[in-house]
Amino acid sequence: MTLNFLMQNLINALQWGSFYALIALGYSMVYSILMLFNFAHGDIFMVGAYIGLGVALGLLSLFGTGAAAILPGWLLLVLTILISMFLTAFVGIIVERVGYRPLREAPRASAAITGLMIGIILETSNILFLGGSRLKFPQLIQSVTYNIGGVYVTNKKIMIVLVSIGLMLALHQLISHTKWGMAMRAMAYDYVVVPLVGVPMNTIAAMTFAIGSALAAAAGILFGLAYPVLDPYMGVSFGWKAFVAAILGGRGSIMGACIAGFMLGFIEIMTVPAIQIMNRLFSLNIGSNLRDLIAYSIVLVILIFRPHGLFGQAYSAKLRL
Amino acid sequence: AIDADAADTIKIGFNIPLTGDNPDVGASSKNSAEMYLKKKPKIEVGGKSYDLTFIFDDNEYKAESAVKVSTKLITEEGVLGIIGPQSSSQAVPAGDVANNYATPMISPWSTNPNTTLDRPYVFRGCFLDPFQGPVSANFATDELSAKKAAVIYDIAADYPKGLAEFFKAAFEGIHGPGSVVAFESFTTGDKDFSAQMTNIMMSGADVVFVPQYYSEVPLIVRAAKEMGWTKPILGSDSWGSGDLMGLCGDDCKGYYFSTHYAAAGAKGETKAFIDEYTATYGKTPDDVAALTWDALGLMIQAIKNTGGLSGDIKADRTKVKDALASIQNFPGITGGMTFTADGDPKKCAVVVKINDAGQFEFFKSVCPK
Amino acid sequence: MPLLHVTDMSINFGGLQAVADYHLSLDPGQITGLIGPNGAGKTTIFNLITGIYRPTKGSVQFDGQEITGKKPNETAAMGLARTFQEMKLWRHMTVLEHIKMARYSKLSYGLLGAFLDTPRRRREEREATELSMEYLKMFAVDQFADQLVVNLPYGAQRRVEMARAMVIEPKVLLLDEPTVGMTPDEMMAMIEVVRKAHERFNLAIFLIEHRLKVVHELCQHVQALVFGRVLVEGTPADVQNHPKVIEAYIGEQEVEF
Amino acid sequence: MLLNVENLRVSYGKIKALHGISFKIDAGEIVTIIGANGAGKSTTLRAVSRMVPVEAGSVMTCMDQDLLKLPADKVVSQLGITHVPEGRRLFGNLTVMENLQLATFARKDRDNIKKDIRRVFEIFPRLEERRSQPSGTMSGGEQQMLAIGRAFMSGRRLMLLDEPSMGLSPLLMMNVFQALKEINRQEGTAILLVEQNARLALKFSQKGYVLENGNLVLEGNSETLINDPEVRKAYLGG
Amino acid sequence: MDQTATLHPTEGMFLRIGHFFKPVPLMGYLAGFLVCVLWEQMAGDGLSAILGLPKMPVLFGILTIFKVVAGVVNLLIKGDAFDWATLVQIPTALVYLTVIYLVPLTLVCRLSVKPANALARFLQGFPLIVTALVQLGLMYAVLHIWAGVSDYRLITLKLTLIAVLFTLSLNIINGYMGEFSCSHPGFMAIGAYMTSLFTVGLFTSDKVLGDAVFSVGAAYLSFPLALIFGGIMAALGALIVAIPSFKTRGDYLAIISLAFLFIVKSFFENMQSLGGSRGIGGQPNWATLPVIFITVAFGVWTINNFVTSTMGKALNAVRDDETAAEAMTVDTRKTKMAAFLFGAFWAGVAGGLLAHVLRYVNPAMFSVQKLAEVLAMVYFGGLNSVYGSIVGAVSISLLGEALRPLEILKWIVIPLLLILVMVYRPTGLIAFKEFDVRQVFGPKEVD
Ligand SMILES: Nc1ncnc2c1ncn2[C@@H]1O[C@H](COP(=O)(O)OP(=O)(O)OP(=O)(O)O)[C@@H](O)[C@H]1O
Ligand SMILES: Nc1ncnc2c1ncn2[C@@H]1O[C@H](COP(=O)(O)OP(=O)(O)OP(=O)(O)O)[C@@H](O)[C@H]1O
Ligand SMILES: CC(C)C[C@H](N)C(=O)O
Ligand SMILES: [Mg+2]
Ligand SMILES: [Mg+2]
Repeated sequence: MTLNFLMQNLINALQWGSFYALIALGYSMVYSILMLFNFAHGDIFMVGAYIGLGVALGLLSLFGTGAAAILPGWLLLVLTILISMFLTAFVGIIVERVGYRPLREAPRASAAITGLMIGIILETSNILFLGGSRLKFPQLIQSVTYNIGGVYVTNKKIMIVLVSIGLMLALHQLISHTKWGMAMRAMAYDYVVVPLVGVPMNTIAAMTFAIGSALAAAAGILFGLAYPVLDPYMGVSFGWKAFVAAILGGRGSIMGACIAGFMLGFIEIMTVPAIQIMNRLFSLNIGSNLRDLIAYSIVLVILIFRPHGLFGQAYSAKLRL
Repeated sequence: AIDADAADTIKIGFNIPLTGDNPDVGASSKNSAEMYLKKKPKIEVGGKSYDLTFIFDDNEYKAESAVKVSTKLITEEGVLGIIGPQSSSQAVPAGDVANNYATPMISPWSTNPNTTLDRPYVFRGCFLDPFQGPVSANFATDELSAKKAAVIYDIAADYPKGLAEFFKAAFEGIHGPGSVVAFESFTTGDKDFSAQMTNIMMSGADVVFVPQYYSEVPLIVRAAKEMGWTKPILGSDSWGSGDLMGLCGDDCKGYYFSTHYAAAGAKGETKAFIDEYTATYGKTPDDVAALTWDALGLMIQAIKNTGGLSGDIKADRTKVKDALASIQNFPGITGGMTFTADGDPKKCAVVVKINDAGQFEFFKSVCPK
Repeated sequence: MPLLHVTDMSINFGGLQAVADYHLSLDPGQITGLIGPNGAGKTTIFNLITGIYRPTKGSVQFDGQEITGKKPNETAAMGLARTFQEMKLWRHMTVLEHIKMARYSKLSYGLLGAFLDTPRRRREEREATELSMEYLKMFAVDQFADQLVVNLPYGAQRRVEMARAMVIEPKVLLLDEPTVGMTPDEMMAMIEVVRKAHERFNLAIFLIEHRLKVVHELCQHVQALVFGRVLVEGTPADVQNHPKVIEAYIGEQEVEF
Repeated sequence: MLLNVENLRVSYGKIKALHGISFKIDAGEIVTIIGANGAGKSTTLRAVSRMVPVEAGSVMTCMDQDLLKLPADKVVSQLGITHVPEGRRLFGNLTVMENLQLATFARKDRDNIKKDIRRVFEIFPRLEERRSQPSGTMSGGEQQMLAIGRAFMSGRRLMLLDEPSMGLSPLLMMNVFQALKEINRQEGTAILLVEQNARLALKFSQKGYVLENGNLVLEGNSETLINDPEVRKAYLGG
Repeated sequence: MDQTATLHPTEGMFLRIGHFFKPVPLMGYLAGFLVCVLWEQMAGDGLSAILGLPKMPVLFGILTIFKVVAGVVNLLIKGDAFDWATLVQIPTALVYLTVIYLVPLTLVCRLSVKPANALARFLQGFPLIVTALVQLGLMYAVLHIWAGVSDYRLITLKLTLIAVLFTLSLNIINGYMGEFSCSHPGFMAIGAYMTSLFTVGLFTSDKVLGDAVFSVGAAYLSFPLALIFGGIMAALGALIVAIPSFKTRGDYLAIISLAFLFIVKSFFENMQSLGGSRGIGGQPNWATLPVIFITVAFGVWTINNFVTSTMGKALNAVRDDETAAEAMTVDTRKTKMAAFLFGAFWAGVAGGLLAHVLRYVNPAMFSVQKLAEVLAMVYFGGLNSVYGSIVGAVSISLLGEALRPLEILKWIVIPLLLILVMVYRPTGLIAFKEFDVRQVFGPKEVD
């Protein structure tokens, strides 16, 4: 049983981790550029999922479902993702404009507070407009379960993992090898002098938020496919944990954020079977409910031994207070 | 006693979650209450006519807030009695406040024993988990012929955790220790249940018991299916609220859960309530709505039974409590109710099956001995 | 036995040998200068002596005690005070608070005193204030006592930094380019301040400077550092005229533009 | 005329830093501003590069374009006015090469970029050695070279230099000034130089202004200024 | 230059009001408020009846006003029925506020300037403790009478006082030391649980913790011990964050502290012997107003002592430049340790009080939501400032209550307000202001 059992859990961990990774990527984006905790990011993820829901429903009603379908499911999905990414990017731009740009000179913590507050406003607006009930995310593509030697994998899981790895690579490329990426990193270090080398600072900041939010939208939709119950607070605890991943990876490190995201998912999922195995081996009786306790103790220990995260540089940006 | 009208008004407070993690529950309660008010804006007590006033206060689905709201309703708004909170995590602490201030409180939906225990002023409108647990265990044994069961529940929430434990005790009572082969937990807000379901799959259980809220059920059911689970799933009364079928779709069809009443195929008063509610709000009333309706009915009945109010709110509250305690066979839409000494009604549980049309179809009724 | 005695000190950063086999002996009341091109490792030597970095090799002795590996606050409390090249001041603190802070190691009222406002604490705080005011006067910045340092003119900020180091009552003062960014006037004033402090406390001073005039005015002994190694040392005049120093550091004076 | 500034007023909140100063720079000219600490020299440069807002009534034009209509990054990319700020302000997390490349962010002439980077490395060979070192770990002098190189990359009609000699060893200081002179000669780049080392600045420049407490009190030919007894007394150390 | 000439008319008004109240010492305000609350106790009910208010306004009429506003809002967005007659309650609530509070307060404050200053000056002749006790006693009297009118006021006041202590204890770390610590609700949880363990476990019979160990009549006298125990346990827990802070700063420390919060929460959820997620209820009713008032006053006093001492200022030095602090003999490890443990101690005490006010604790109370709340209080009020924390905690607590009638809209209004404050005062309302006890209690000398 053990091999199957482990493989199955590994696959579960991969899917779960890919969401942390995707959201952590968005965090890391904004974070590495403005050195800000964008605490609204989790809620932008929520907004992205809802926008995705709206777009998907719209497309479904336009192009039909079932036998009357004009477009195949996968095309609808791709369209939904692209349109929602585009729309959510604007949400990000607005959030930057309203909540962050006025605070560029302020202590970072103040901006963190604004982020938190914008998050609350997004959640509340959602309840105001949609009434707070859970909504179901439509299943654009047929779910197919493959049984590979007793290990169950769905087509969606595979897709989700591939998409997040793809996005991570693309983003890494953008950040480390393009002028835009350099400008973003430069801004993280010392935003004041960025204009002095001819870089339009506000454009870069807006771009960053736009990309980060678009990523959140993609994550939101994939999330909707995997866990089709949306609620206004879905971004909160998820957001905080992705935030942990973003920093754990090492601030400003896109790869790091992504890997840490996978790792966090891995730790969270694998503690359950690990406890099972321990119990069986040593005939103990530890509950799998200790998951958070164990997972975050691991995070804590990692940070104690790697004080700059997994892939973080040791340079210290000037803390603004 | 200040306002000229105040003497002719009876105020009832609602301590419900309008924001926070479960606004649906608050909305259903509020809907139900408003419907009641529209229908019966005045009541006769001891030959005198009173206006009913309802005060809805938001407990944000937080224990801390529930305490504040109870205090506010009692000391500030001067309510005669309180309906709510719905969830045990709020009802347990809020019950303490109500009891300390000697104000009658009915929690429509809290199934945790501690809510009313040693609190003469606190009542509830539903059965208790020590009852529901065995009902489910028996059902799994008798109807689903299960010999080994698995449970997946939220360790961080009062209700699922309590019920899971009662189920486990009852099931192991029948099939012997170790017959609950997987007892898997998660934490509020979790969305991924694949690790737990993997374990359950490997455990060889014949049935999974899922005492979870309607918002988590679809995800759990789905995770089960994705892991190749084909055996039955059994739920609890929390399934019957909110928009379970809207969220779960086909995935949930064919499963069973124990609950307070079955909307599909209801008759009489219950049907009248369901029809009116559906006409007003465009959706079938869920359990909270029905239970809130009954709790309100109980409260009003008790007020009437006092035979007349003195105008001294403190004395009146005690009178209402006494009247509540001695109510016999109140004809609620979710069943007849008589309170035990603890303030718990003896009520039957209903087991419903989710049929292929997605309706909650009456399957069986289990009454306490 | 010299007051500050460094032998064979080296450090690497990654592959870079920033300081190699460095040695120094500084007697009480002596002023020694350290010059050298940018990136030669001068500041690094300060960081090594004060304990910010730990040398990969070699030892530092102060007042007859081995201090290699001690933490900066410990070396400072022993009497090894310094200033910083880029002037590290505390943005949100007043001038007086700056100076008092340097009395930290001399306070004995402890945390309990801090929490409970004991008489002992009141006495010690009062004494620290009085002493600090004295030092502020000495460095001619007493009129700014209650202002935030960021609002002070540049020269005054430099003097505050120096006063802060002095109130530790050090035996050795390490100055990292104390006149950088100063006008000639201010530079002359700074030279006077350093000289006064030196005379009054018989202070040993170790000084990094790029302005040769300052070195000339103050130092009896100079080391020229290139690529982490001492190239030449001796009197200021000797060092300054040494062909190797000219080649690596001073250059052909007065280039025509 | 390249740059024309009239009645420039700047204040930081309640603190008035510049009280309406006027000056001119011609194409290819080297101009210096000397003054005590806090006189407002850096503020003047910041105003020209649009890093600080100026008060109403100030006039700044560059080749008949209104500078005040442009945001800071356009001043660099459209007009070629670059600013080497006080304390260098490099992007310490970027490597030497990245710092240089970033400076070409708004440039359209791809082909010339490589050539320009070569030029920078010719002027400062030390930078080429350290091309992939994060600039934050370099010594002060190395950073100063890179700061100038970075400015060179982003535009070279007018370079605003804020105390480039600060903290440099004498030899390096000479090198830097020689390099600047070369850039000025070869590219026709005009330079507005702010320096504490007034003697050096005046020797290096053709025209000078003296700034005191936010007012320009003296202007003229650098040679005349260097011999002016007042200037000698106040700024050249007797 | 004439300063007022350039001022906006309303600004001029504020200036004049400020000027009017300038010579009033704390003593004067206390006298004023004392008169107000006594006056309210006498005439409040009657006046509300005359004004046609349904009840005496509890929170200075704000609650009454927002109830009406909420009615209008619901009418506008949901078309709910709205009783237009209640509109009149807005002006009447304001009249009530004016008659009961504003007018007497203004009069008494102004009239008492001379005697109050004289008294304050007289008291200054004695040791600080005397004047402090007198004025704190007066303050307590005011609060006691104010809260005596309604239990809702009382619980609001109690929770507000606890919020003050909690906020201030976080300000030590986030404001004075400049770290972004997210672990505070965790410290509070430890305090709340441990204090409850002490009181419920030892002195009451409880389903979770079993029979009483001691059944002493004067058991409530042990409450201070219980609080201290809770505080110390919280401080011990804080070691887990304090020790990594030697090497780690900024964002990474923020994550460590956040992980700590998750760990603590998960720990209590899993401690079946402490009730697990169900929590512990039935704490004895020992957290009365005087107990809370004394504890919070003592807490504020020690925290203020700490941050004004050179030992405490070392926190600022570490925050602004750690290298410089070390070079100036500051023992940064000791400083960080002190800040974390001391802050956690008071957070723990605040938790102990909270548990005994609510008479219930469960792990869900100490979630990231609580974190957001206390962070908001700290940053809204102002960093590095005792005043700021008091203002932040009081205003957000009261606002939270006063805006209750707005229901869900409350969660749009409060965040918007906070964003505005952050935009216009990025370090908070009253940041970097020293709280000089002598000056606060002393006379106001105005020429
Ligand atoms: N923490 C570090 N990591 C890597 N390299 C370092 C570090 N600190 C200094 N260096 C390198 O060590 C060399 C010496 O630096 P140092 O700051 O001591 O020079 P300096 O002599 O003080 O120069 P300057 O006169 O410009 O201040 C430089 O090449 C610098 O890049
Ligand atoms: N960011 C700022 N905020 C407030 N005041 C400032 C700021 N920057 C400069 N000032 C003030 O403006 C005035 C002019 O400063 P500026 O930096 O332009 O002087 P400077 O001549 O460049 O001096 P230095 O030689 O020290 O660089 C000074 O009084 C200074 O205190
Ligand atoms: C389903 C829940 C909202 C109510 C549940 N019976 C409880 O006690 O918490
Ligand atoms: Mg140096
Ligand atoms: Mg300057």
